[in-house]
Amino acid sequence: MRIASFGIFILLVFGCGLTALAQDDPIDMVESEIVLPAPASKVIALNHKYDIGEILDVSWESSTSDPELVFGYIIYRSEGDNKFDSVGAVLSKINSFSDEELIPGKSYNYQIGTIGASGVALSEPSEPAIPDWELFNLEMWNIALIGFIICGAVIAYIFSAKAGRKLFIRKIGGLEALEEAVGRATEMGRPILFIPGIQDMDDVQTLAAITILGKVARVVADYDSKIMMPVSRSLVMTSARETIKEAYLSAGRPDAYSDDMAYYVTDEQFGYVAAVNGLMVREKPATCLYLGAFFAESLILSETGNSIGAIQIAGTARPGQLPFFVAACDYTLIGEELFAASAYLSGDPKQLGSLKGQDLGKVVAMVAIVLGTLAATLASAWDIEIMQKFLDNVMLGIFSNH
Amino acid sequence: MKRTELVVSSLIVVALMICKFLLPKPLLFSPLVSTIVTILIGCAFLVIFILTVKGKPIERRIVFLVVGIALVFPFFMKVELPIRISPEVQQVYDKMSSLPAGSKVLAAFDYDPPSAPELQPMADAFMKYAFEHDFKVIMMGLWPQGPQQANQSVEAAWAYNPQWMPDSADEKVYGVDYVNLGFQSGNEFVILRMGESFKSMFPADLYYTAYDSVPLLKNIHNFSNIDWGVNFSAGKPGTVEWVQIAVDRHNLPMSAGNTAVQAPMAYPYLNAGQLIGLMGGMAGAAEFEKLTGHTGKAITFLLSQTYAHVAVILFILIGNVAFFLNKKEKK
Amino acid sequence: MEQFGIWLAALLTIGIISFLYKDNILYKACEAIFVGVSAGYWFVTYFWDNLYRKFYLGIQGAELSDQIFLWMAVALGVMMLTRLFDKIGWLSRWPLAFIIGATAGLYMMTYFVSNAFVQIGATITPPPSMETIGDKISFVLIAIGTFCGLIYFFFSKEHKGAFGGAAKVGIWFLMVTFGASFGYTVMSRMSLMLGRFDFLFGEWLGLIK
Amino acid sequence: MKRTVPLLITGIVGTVLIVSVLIPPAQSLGEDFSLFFDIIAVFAFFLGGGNLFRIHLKKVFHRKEDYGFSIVTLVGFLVTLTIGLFKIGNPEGISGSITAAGSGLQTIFVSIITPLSSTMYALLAFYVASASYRAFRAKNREATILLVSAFVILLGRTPLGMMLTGWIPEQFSIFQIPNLAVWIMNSANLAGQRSILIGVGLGVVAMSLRLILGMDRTYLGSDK
Repeated sequence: MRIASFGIFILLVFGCGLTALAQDDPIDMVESEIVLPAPASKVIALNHKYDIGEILDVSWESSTSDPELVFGYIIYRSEGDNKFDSVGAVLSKINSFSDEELIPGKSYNYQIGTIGASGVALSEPSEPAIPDWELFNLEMWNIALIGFIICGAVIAYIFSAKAGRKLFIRKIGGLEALEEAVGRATEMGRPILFIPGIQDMDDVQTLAAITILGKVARVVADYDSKIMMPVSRSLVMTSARETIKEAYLSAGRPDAYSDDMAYYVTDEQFGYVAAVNGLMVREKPATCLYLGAFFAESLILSETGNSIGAIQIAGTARPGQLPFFVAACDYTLIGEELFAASAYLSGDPKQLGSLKGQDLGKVVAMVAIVLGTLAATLASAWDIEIMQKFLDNVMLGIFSNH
Repeated sequence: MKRTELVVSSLIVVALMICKFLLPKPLLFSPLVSTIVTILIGCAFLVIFILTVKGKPIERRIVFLVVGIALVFPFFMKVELPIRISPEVQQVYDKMSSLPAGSKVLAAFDYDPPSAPELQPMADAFMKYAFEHDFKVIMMGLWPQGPQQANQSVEAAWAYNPQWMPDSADEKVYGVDYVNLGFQSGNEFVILRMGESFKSMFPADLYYTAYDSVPLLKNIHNFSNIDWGVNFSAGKPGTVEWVQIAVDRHNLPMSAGNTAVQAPMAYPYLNAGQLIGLMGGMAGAAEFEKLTGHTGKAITFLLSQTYAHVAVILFILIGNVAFFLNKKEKK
Repeated sequence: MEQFGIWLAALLTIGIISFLYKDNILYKACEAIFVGVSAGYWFVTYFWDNLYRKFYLGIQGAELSDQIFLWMAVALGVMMLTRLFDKIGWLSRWPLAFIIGATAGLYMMTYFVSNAFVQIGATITPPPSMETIGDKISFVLIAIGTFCGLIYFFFSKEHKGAFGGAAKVGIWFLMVTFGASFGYTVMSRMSLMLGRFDFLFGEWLGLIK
Repeated sequence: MKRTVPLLITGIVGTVLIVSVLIPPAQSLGEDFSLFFDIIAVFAFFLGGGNLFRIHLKKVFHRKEDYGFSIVTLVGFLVTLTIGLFKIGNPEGISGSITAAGSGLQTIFVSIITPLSSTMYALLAFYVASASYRAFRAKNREATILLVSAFVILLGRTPLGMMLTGWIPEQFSIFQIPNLAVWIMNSANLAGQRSILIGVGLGVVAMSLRLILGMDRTYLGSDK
């Protein structure tokens, strides 16, 4: 959607250039003896679906001289009074245009000018069209449907857990190790380092890190260990403080809490890394947790942590950084496990229920993959047409992003 | 500060000062010294291997030191690497050398300083060749730092032949022999609009001179006035976008230089004939330097990079061989 | 002046590299400069880009509804500052709740569509060339790998029996992925340092031609 | 009041933004949010930056260990702030772009921040080597697969790959390391990536729902 509107914007800008060109030319046009290119034909304007009633889609049949004698097309618009103004232009070989920022409910018609070396040839005007708006984007029915199923499953499982049904969740190694790692730091009398990635609160991985922080800080408070949390965004600092404070309060030790546990360093990626590296070798934390969005710093941090002999647990959803964590850390939460961690650690049946719902989503994905691949393979190996139809119309119909 | 720390730091300072004020510039090892250094690095690996097998893995600082040495020492070696010219780089050179003097060449610099070690040598060699053969060069960038990199390559050409500097005998006049259009935001849309008119995207050059006042640009309206395009690219927007728009829509003959990471993505276009040749990574740059005869940093860098790559591969191998030998013994 | 710049940059470069040996005064100094200067730099960008350009210039001559909208953002921002006062500090949770709710809502859909949805679609879309037997094998292999990978992530069943076997295959695929991205980046990292060494030994010390 | 209102805010805002994807008139809400976020972030910086200032000032005041470096940080912070906020040395004056060439802030960026951050980034070259030596061992089946795949890709991207396996005849060219590397990237690697991405997509859905439904609410602090 965004790309589309950007493209249109550029074409509009383009149009200004071309229009200027066209307006400079009329004198040449009259004087020259050369014939004009054939005009475009069958100009049609249609309401753009699923917008807020500001767009009309104009299309036409290319000039027969296209592309040899044609530079491009100018789009002229009239508000029903036969006074046509140029609103944009496109290159040759293109035969559609989206006119944006119209007034909903008003009637417009269009005319296409074909630009040749010697001038502009005008087409017949189109029938009038009215931009209209729709309340629901029906094109996204598939996303709504699958989304509804999965969200519904998550919520249904949450309620069934609330009603007291026992739900089984397997053990996740990295998360089981978490408490042990905090315990070890306590025994050694050394602090725990918590790095929530380098992104701000508008990244879901940071959100996941903050929800996990709540559980970790609770264990830290119970064990009476020390937590250090340098962060690279001010908003993350604020949220982290609230979270840690709450954990200490619910552990019944509000006096042990201090605002200095979470503090802002700098937004600059490598400046932050430089400071954390220094902190690590000076304070020698016994446990380092890297949970959130990480980039190139993943290996710098985890190698430094390794050099001071810390237990390291990492988690991120970025596939490009996972191998570095896998290589240098003791445990790594891979993608989905990062988001499941806080529910798992809470042990609260309702939250565990949401993990069950997530699993149902996986079942949907797996069934889709099996059916889709089977259909595609049968279709291509034995030319079974019905399979091809099933794949194209049903499977790809559902799993396509409009 | 502890004693060892003091000793180490003073040693480093002394070494650096010797480098700065006493050593001949540029510093070059004789073939004998180069061989000895290489053998010493080899011996270091042998020692590391033996120690690791014995169950005494070396400290990370030794690893760092070895990598550092592997990166730095080749700078000063004069080793002739057997550089085999690959067909795709030959293609670039063939196209370039077929152009007559006065040809108008568009050079797009789409990279930033972190990728410069790989791409700058290509750009430098190109610029030297272009000045030597009197091409008219139009430089631009789709990356903000691109135009600065372009200027660096001009400076490299000046350093190669001071006669090209301003107010010299054979001066290359800015605005007549070359021009830097600067950076324009908008990624592929910049190329799209340049297809219609360069001026619409670059109303003025990097130094705020109006497009029409630059003599070189007088008769250049769009890609159809350009004889050859070359793109130095480290990612997106880069070669792929140039091919899709400038080559496919406007038939601009074009070659490209890519970072090693980026190059695989450009190969399909090379195979389909949309790109006339491709220089990939440091190796591609070194081949290009060899072809143009303007040996520069790529050949030096290539040696460093090769040494460092071999070092990493050796480290992985040593770690694993030692691990297996130890496991066998335990059994 | 230019020489001063080069010497300064050289000193800072050496300071950071020296950390590889051990933590030391020079590194600490570089770190202190880095943190102070970059924090200042970021605030300046925040100030001019967000507060001045987006807010101050945004309300100039804007329609009333847009003005109210921008003022609301500022109101939430000011509420953030109530943390400084104990009594009304709880007000700062409102903007926080707003941000968390919005991030969760917005990215829930984005991730759902562009991660889950599109990837499932891509897995079952045959590649444009399904000519050779190799293409077909790749297509099926990708599907099997994705399937087993998902089994590995399953939470509500123990990894035992056939299910455990599939999960194991899933891990193998993940390991190939990790290996591939490691191998892919390792080599390009080397040229980063080349650039710095080139600066030190070339531009600063003048030892390289 | 102290917890209910924020919970309601999270719930309502979250729900509205989820539904907005399906409703054309509400589709621009996402962009509006990022504007909101940018403005709130400035105010948050007063807390963050202020805290940075306070911590270092405290260190200097109490003459804590290494307080000299805190002075350096404070000076760097204040000098940059002054130069940036008043646009000192900006050739275009106070209305110019903050990154205008030749401005004081740009000079600081080029001569201090750039060398520092590019060197910090470049340290990766060393860490990659030490991680390769220490961690990449074929300890078990999983680690072996990781190692082999890494090694094939790594060799495939250097001339070494071609040198080692260039002799393999054309009909088995898939076993030439560079080709093998391309094949791994495009098949097995893709499968792993996809399962991670699909999992992440579903994980985000469940986590967001927990936050929006107010089940996970530690970030809101306590009632007191």
